[in-house]
Amino acid sequence: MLLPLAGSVLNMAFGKRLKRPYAGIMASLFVAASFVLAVVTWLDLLAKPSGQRVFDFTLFSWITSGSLHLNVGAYVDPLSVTMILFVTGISSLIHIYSIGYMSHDERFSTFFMYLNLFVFAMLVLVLSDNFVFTFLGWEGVGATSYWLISFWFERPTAAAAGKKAFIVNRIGDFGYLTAVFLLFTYLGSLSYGKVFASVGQLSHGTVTAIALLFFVGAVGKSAQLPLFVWLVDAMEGPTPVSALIHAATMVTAGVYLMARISPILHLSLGVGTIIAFVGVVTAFIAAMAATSQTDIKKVLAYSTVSQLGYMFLGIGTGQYVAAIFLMVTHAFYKALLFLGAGSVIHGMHDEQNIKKMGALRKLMPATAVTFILAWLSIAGLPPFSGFWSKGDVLAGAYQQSPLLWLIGAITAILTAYYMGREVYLVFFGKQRFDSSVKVHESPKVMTVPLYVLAILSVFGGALNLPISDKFRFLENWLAPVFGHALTQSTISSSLRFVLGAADGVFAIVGIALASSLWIKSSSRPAAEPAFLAAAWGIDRFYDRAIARSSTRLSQMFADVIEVKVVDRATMSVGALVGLVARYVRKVQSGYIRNYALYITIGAILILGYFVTRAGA
Amino acid sequence: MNLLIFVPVVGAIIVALIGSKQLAMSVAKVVALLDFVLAVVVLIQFNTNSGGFQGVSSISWVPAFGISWKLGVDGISLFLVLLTAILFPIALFGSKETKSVGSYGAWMLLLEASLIGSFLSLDLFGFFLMFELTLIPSYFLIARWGYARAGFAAVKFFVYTFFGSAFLLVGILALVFIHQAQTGTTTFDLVTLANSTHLSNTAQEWLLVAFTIAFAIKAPLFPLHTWSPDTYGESPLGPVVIIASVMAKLGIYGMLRFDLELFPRASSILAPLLLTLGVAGIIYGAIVAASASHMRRFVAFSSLSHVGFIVLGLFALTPQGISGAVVQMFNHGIYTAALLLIIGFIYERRARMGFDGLGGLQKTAPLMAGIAMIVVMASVGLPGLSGFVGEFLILLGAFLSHRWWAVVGATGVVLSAVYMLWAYQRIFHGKQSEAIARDGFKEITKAELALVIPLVALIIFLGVYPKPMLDRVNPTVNALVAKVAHAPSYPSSANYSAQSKG
Amino acid sequence: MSFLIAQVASTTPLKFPPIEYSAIAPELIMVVGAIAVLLVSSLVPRHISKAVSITLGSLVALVSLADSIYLAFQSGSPGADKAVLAGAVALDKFAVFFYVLFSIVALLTLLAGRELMNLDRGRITEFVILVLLSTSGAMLMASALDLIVLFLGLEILSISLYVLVAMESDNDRGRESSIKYFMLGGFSSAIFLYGVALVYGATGSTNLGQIFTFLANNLLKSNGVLLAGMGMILVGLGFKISAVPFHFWAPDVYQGAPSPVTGFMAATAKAAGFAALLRVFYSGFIPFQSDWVPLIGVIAGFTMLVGAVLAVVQTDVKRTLAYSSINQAGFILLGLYAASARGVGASLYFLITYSVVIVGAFATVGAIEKVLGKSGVQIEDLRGLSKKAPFLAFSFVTLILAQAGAPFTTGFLAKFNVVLAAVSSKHYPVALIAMISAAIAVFFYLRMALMPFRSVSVGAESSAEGGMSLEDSQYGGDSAVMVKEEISIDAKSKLDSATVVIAAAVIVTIGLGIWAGPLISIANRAVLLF
Amino acid sequence: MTVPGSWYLVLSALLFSLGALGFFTRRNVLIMFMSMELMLNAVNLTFVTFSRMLGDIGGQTLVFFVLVVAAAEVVVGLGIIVAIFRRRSSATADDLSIFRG
Repeated sequence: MLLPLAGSVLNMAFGKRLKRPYAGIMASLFVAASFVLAVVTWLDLLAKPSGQRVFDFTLFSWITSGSLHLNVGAYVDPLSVTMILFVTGISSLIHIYSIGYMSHDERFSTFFMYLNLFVFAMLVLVLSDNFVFTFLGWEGVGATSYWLISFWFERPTAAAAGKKAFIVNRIGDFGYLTAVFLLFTYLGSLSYGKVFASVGQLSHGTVTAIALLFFVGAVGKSAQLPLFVWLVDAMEGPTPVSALIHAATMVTAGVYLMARISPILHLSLGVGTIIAFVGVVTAFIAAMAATSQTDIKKVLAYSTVSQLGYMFLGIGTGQYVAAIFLMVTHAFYKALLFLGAGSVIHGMHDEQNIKKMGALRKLMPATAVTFILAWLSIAGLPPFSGFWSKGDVLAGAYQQSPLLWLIGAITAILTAYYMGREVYLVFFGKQRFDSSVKVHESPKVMTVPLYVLAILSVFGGALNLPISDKFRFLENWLAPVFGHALTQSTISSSLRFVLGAADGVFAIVGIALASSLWIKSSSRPAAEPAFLAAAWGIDRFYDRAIARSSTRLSQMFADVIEVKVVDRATMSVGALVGLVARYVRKVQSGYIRNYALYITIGAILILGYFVTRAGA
Repeated sequence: MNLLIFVPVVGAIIVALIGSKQLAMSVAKVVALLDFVLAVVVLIQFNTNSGGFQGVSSISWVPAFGISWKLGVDGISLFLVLLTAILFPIALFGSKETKSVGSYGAWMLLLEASLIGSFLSLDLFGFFLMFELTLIPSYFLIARWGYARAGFAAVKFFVYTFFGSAFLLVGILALVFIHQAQTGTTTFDLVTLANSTHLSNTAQEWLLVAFTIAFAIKAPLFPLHTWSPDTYGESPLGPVVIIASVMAKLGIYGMLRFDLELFPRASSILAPLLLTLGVAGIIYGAIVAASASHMRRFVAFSSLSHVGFIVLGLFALTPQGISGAVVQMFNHGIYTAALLLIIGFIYERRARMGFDGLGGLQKTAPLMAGIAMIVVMASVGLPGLSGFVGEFLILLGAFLSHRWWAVVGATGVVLSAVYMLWAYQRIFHGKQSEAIARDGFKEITKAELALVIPLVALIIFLGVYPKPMLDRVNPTVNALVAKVAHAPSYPSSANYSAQSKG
Repeated sequence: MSFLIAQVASTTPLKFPPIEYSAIAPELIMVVGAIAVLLVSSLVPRHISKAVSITLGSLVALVSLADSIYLAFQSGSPGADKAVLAGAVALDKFAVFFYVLFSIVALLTLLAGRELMNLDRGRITEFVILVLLSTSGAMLMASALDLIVLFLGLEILSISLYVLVAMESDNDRGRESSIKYFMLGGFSSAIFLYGVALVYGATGSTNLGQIFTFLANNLLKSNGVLLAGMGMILVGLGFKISAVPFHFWAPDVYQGAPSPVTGFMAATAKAAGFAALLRVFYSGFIPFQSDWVPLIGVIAGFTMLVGAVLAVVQTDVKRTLAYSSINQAGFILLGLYAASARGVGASLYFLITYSVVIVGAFATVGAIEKVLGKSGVQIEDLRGLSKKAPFLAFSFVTLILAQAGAPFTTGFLAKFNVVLAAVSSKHYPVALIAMISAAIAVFFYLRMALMPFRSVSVGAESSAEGGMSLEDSQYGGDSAVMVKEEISIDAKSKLDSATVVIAAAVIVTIGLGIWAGPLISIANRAVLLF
Repeated sequence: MTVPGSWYLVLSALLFSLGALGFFTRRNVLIMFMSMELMLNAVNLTFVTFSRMLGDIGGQTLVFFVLVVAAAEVVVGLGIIVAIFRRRSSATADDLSIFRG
C-alpha cells in the first residue's frame, strides 16, 4: 500500500533529475510491485477458509479525542482485495501506457508523481479500516484527480474542470461526513468492524439517514445524478488520467463505498430503491447524452456515467456482487476504451473530434482492434465480459422491478448504439481529416497495455459465470463480505436464460442501429439533437442557476453587505464620534461670556438636581 | 517559562540599542530562534499525563490587589506558545523591511514577548496587561512599515480591539470583586477565581458576554471582524503573519481559557449563540472570500471562516470539539502563515496585491505552485494534511452536541473548496497574463523555500500523525469538558446563598 | 501691639489658638522661599540672577519636598493625624501626600522652565516666585480643613497662575489665555464662595469638622440651602479640575499658556482641585453621600466622554493634550465616584502618576517647540521628529502612550485602578463609559504617537538616511528607556535641565509602571477618610 | 419694622444673579469684571446676614478675607487687562477668541 506513496515521494524528490522515461518507469515499477503484493495478499486470503478471510491490522493511532479513536490501519477482506487487485493491476497498465503517452510533456515526472499519489489514495480508500481513514483516501483521490484533471493548467477549461470536479466531489463529501458524524453519535465508533457489528442497534430512521447520506457521498464521487457534471468536464485531463480515474478506479469508489456499507444499506428502509432508481435514470440519461457527443472522450465519459448508473442499479437492487462484477469488467473495457481513445488522440496529434476522424483502422490497426473488442464488450455482446456483468445487474433489476429492468434494457440498446457510432466514426467510413496530418500507430509501450486490457475485456466475464454456482467465482469469494445483505436470486434459471438472451439481442439491436446510421455517414443532425449534445442542459442549468447566482450572491455580500452594512456599522461609530465632536466643538466658541453661561447652566443643573433631592 | 518572555524582551532592548541595520536584524533573528529553542524545551518537558497547568511559577507583583506574575502552561497554551515561537523566526526571516530595521526587530520581539506572555499568564491582570500590550507593537508595526493606508488600518485595528478589551477589563474586575465579596480576598489568580467563585447563572452570563466581546473582536468572530481585512491588507509581511496566525488565536484562546474555565455554566447556556455566530462566520467569510479581489483581504475572510469553525468546535463543549479547536488553532496558524508568505512572495515579484494580472504562475514557478497547493489543500481540510484533523474533530464534536449547527457548518467544507480553489486557479492556473509573460515570474528562491518548508513539513506531519499533539491537548481538554459538564447551576443568587449555607 | 492685645484680653479674654508651624512648614517654606528668591536675585548681579533664582527656587522646592517626606514619616504612626491651627489645617497623610506631590511638580516645573520659558532675564525670578507661591496655595488647599482657608489657598494658587499664564512677553496668545482664565476663574470663585456662604448659613460653620459633626448629629428641617451650597462648591472646584461642563476654559488656556506653565497648571491646579474636592466632600459632606455621589458619576462620565471625543478633532498638540487632561480628570472623578477607600486611593494614585506624566508631556512639548522654533505646534508639525530630535520623539511617544494607558506605564495602572474601584462599587455603566472613552481617546493618542515617525516627505526621507540609526536606537522596548537615555542625550550632546525633567518623567512613568506595588500602597495609605 | 433675615438673603441672591447675568451678557471686559465684583459682594452680604442670623461672629470675619482676596484679584486682573488691551482700541472680551473649538 505504501509503495505508490514512496514512488510518489521519490518522484517528487528526484523526478526532475531523472531522464525522461525513468521517472515513469520507476513509478510504474512501484505500482506494479504493489500489484504483486496485492496478489500475494489475495493468495494469502485464499488460503484461509472462507469464513476467516478478514484481517485487520493497525499501523498507528491517528486521531484520538474523547471517546474517539481513529487508527491508521488496514481492513483486508475479499472485497478490498478485489479492489486492490484490479486497482493496482489496471494502474500498472496505465502507468506503463503513460510513459508513452506523456513522453512529450514538459512535466513528465510531475505527472507520475500525481499518478502514484492517486494510486496511493485509492489504496487507502479501499484498504482503510475505518470511515475516516477511508475518507482520507476518498478526499485524496478527489484532490489528486483535481491535480490531474487540471494538469494542463494553462488551458482555462482544464483548470476550471479540475476545480469543478473537486467542488462537486466536496458536495458529496458533505454527505459522507455527516453520515460519519451520525454513525459516531449513535455508535461511538467509526471502525468498520465495530460499526458493522453494532449497526443493528440503530433505529430504522437513523440507519436510513446514514445510508442516504453515504449515498450522497457516493453520488458525488461516482458522478450520478444530479452531480455527474464534473466527470464530463474532467475529460480535459490527459487521457491516461481519464482512463485511470474516470473509468477504472476513482469513480468506482462510490460503488465500493456502497458495497462496503452493505450492512447499513441492508437495514435501511427504501434507500436501496432510491439508489436503484437514481442509478438507472442516470444510466439512461447519460446514455442518451452519449449518443450526440462529438468528442471522442466525452462519449466515453457519458458512457462511464451510464455504466456507473448500472452499478448503482446493482447496488440498489441488492446485487452487490453483480455491481462489483460490473465494476471490474467495466474497469477493463473502459480503461481499454480510454487508452484506445488516447492512442487515437496521440496518433492524430491531439484531435478529439470524432467527426474529423474516420477510417483509422488501417492507420492504427492495433488500436482499432483492441478498441473494437472493448466496444463489443461494453455493448454486452456475448460472450464478452460486459455481457455477463451487465446481465447479472439487469437480472437483479428485473427481480426487483420490471420497470427498472426496462429502463436498463433501453439503456443497454443505447449503449451498444452510441459506442457503435463512435467506433464507426473513428475507425470506419471515409477519412475526414486533412491528409497532411501524419497519423501514426502508437509505440509499443502504449499498445502492449492495450493488448492486455483487451484480453481482460474479452475474458473478464469468466470471473463470474452464471452457468452454475461453481463458476460464480466472484460471488463465492465475496459472499462472506456481504453475507445476508446480499439479495438472493429468486429468478429461475430459465428466466435467467431468457433475460440473458434478451441482453444479447439488445446489444445486437444497438450495434445494428449504429451501423445503419453511421457506417456511411458522419452527419445526421436528427440523431444528434442539440439538447442531448448539451447533456439535457443540466450543466448549463447549474451554471446559470447555481454558479452564476452564487457568484452574484457572493459579490453582493462582498460589495454590499460587507462594505455597506458590517463595515459601515463599525466605521459609522467612528464617524459618529467625529460628527459629535464637530458639533460639540462649536459650543467651544472662545467667548468668555459663553463659557460663563455654560458654567452657570451646569450650576443650575446641579442645583436643579439637588432641588429634586431636597426635602427628602 | 519566564525565560520565554524575557528573552525576547531583553532581545528587543538589545536590538533597539544596536540600531544599526544588518546586525540588529540578525540579532533579532537569533533571539527569535533562541526563543523557539526554549519553546521546544518546554514542549519536551511537557508531561502528557496531566491536564493541569505545568511549570507554574508565581511572583507576587502588586500585593495590594492580589496581583501576581504567574505563568504556567497546559495542553492548550503549549501549542499556542509553540506556534508563536515557530512563526516569529519565520516572520523575521521573511521580513524584507529596509526602513529602520532596528526598531522593526525590536517591536517584533516585543510583540513576541507580549503574545507569549498572554498565552502563559495565569493571572487575569497579567493576561489583560499582556493582551493590551500586544496592541502597541502591532500598531507601530502596521502603521510604520505598512502599505499605503496603513495608518488608517492600524488605528482601526487598535481602537476596535481596544474597545473590546474595555469590556474585558470591566468583566475581569467584576469577577474579582464578586470573588472578594464571597471570600474576602482580592486575587486575580485564574485558578483560584475559577475554583472558588460562586456565580449565579445570570452573573456568569453577563461576565461571559463581557469577556467574549473582547475575544470575539480579537479573533475576529463574525460580525466583529471588519478590522481584519484592512489590517491584513495594509500590514507588512512579518506582522501580518503574526497578526493573522497568532494574534487572532489570542482571542480564541481567551474564550477557551477564560470563558470556559471561569463561566462553565454560562458557556453551556450561551453556547448556541456563539455557535450561531461561528456558523454565520463560516458561511459569511466563505461567501465574501469568494469575491475578494485582494489577496490579503481574501485571507482575512477565509480566516474569518476558519475562525468560525474553531468557535464552533469550542462551544460544542465536547472533547472532540474542543480538542479540534485547539488543534485547528495551531494548524490554522501554520497554514495561514504559509499562505501569507506565499502571497508575500508574489507581492514581492509583482508589487500588487490584487488577483488581477496574475495567472498561469505555475508555468514559471511550479515549485511555488506546488507548495501553494499543499497549503491550499491543508486549508480546505484535505485529509492527510493538518487542516483536516482539526476540522473533522470540530465538526464531529459539534455534531455530537449541536447537530444542526454542525450540519450547516459542514457546508463550509464545500464552500472553502470553492473559494480556495478559485483563488488558486486565478493565481497559478490559466494562461499567463500579458504582464507576467512580459516581465517573467521568478521561481521561489532558496531563502523563501527555507521559510515555507518548515511550515509545509508541519502541515504534512500533523496531518498524518497528529498523535503527539493530541496526546498533549487531550488531558487538558478532557478536564475542561468535565468541568463544563459538571458545572453547578445557580439559576439565581438566592440559590447560591442557600447552597452556601448548606 | 502688645498693649493693644493686652487691653482686649482684659475685657474679653481672647483665646489664641496654638500655632504649630511645623504643620504648615511646606507652605511656609514655599512662601519664605519665594521671598528669599526675590531678595537674593535682586541682590546678585543681573547676569547670574537667572541661574541663582532657578537654583534657589529648586532648592526651596527640594527643601519643601524633604520636609514633606519628613512629615510623611511623622504622620506615619497611627493616631498622629490631627487637625492643627484651631482645626483650620490638617496634618495628615492625605495632606502630606499632596505636599510631596506639589513639591515634586514645582521642582520639575522650575527645572523645565529654566530652559523652556521664553522670558527676559529678570523675569525668570518672577516665574520662580510665582511657581513657589502658587504651590504654597495648592498645599494650603490640600491641607485646609476650613472652607475659608480653602478659599484662600485657592486664590493664592489661582492668582499666581493668572500671572504665570500671561508671563511670556510678546505673547498675545498667553495674554488671551490668561484673561480667560482669570475672568472665568474669578467667576467660578464667586460661585464657590457663595456656596461656602450657603453652607455656612446651613450649618453655622465653615470648618469641615464642625460641618460634619453638625450634619451627622442634626436632622435638617430643610436641606435646600445646604444642598445648594454643596452644589456651588462643587461647581467652583469642578472648574479647577476642569470637569464637564466647567471645563471650557481649559483647552483655551492650556493652548495659550507657555508649555511649562501649562504642565504646572495641569498638574498642580488640578491636583489641588481634587485634593479640595476629596477633602470637602469626604470629610465634610459625607453624611449627604447619597445626594452627591451619583452626581459625581454623571459628571465623571461626561467629563471622560467630552474630553475624549473633542480631542479627536483637534489639530494642535497642546489643545489635544488639554482635552486629554479633561478626559483624565474624568477618570480621577471615577475614583471619587466609587466612594470607597479604594476609589480615593485609586484617584490619588492616578493623580500623582498623571501629574508626573503631564508635567513631562508639556515639558516635552515645550522642548519640541524650541526645536521646531515655533509655538503652537500642530500635530502635523511632529512629522519627522524622530529624526530631528529622537530623544524628544521617544519621550513624547512614551508619555502619550502612558496617558493612553499603555501597559507597563503608570497610565495603565492608574486607569486600571480607578476602573477597578468603580467596578468594586458596582458602578458598571460608568466603568464601561470610562473604557469606551478610553477607546475613543486611543484614537488621537495613537495619531499623535505615530506622527514623529512619519517622514516629512519622500524626498526628505532619503536625505535623512544618515539619521536613521539614531532613530533606531530610540525606538525599542519600553523598558529600554533607562539605558537609552544616556545615548540619546549624548547624541544631542546637550544635557539641559528640561531634558532631565523629561527623562525623569519617562523613567518614573515606566519604572513605576513595572514596579507598581509601593506607590499604590502609598496612595492607598494616604486615604485618611475611611 | 423689622426686616426678616431671609429678605437679605433674597437680596444677595438677586445681586449674585445680577452679577452673573452681567457677566455673560456684557462684552466689555471691565464691566464683566465689575459684575464679578458684584457677585463677590453679594456673597459678602450673605455671609454677614448668616452671621447675624446665627449670632456667630465668624461670618463677619470671613468678609474681610473675601475683601482682601478680591482686592488682590483686582490688582492682578486689571494688570492683565491693561497688558492685553494696551494695543487695542476697545476692551471687548469677544475679541479674545483666537482659541476655540
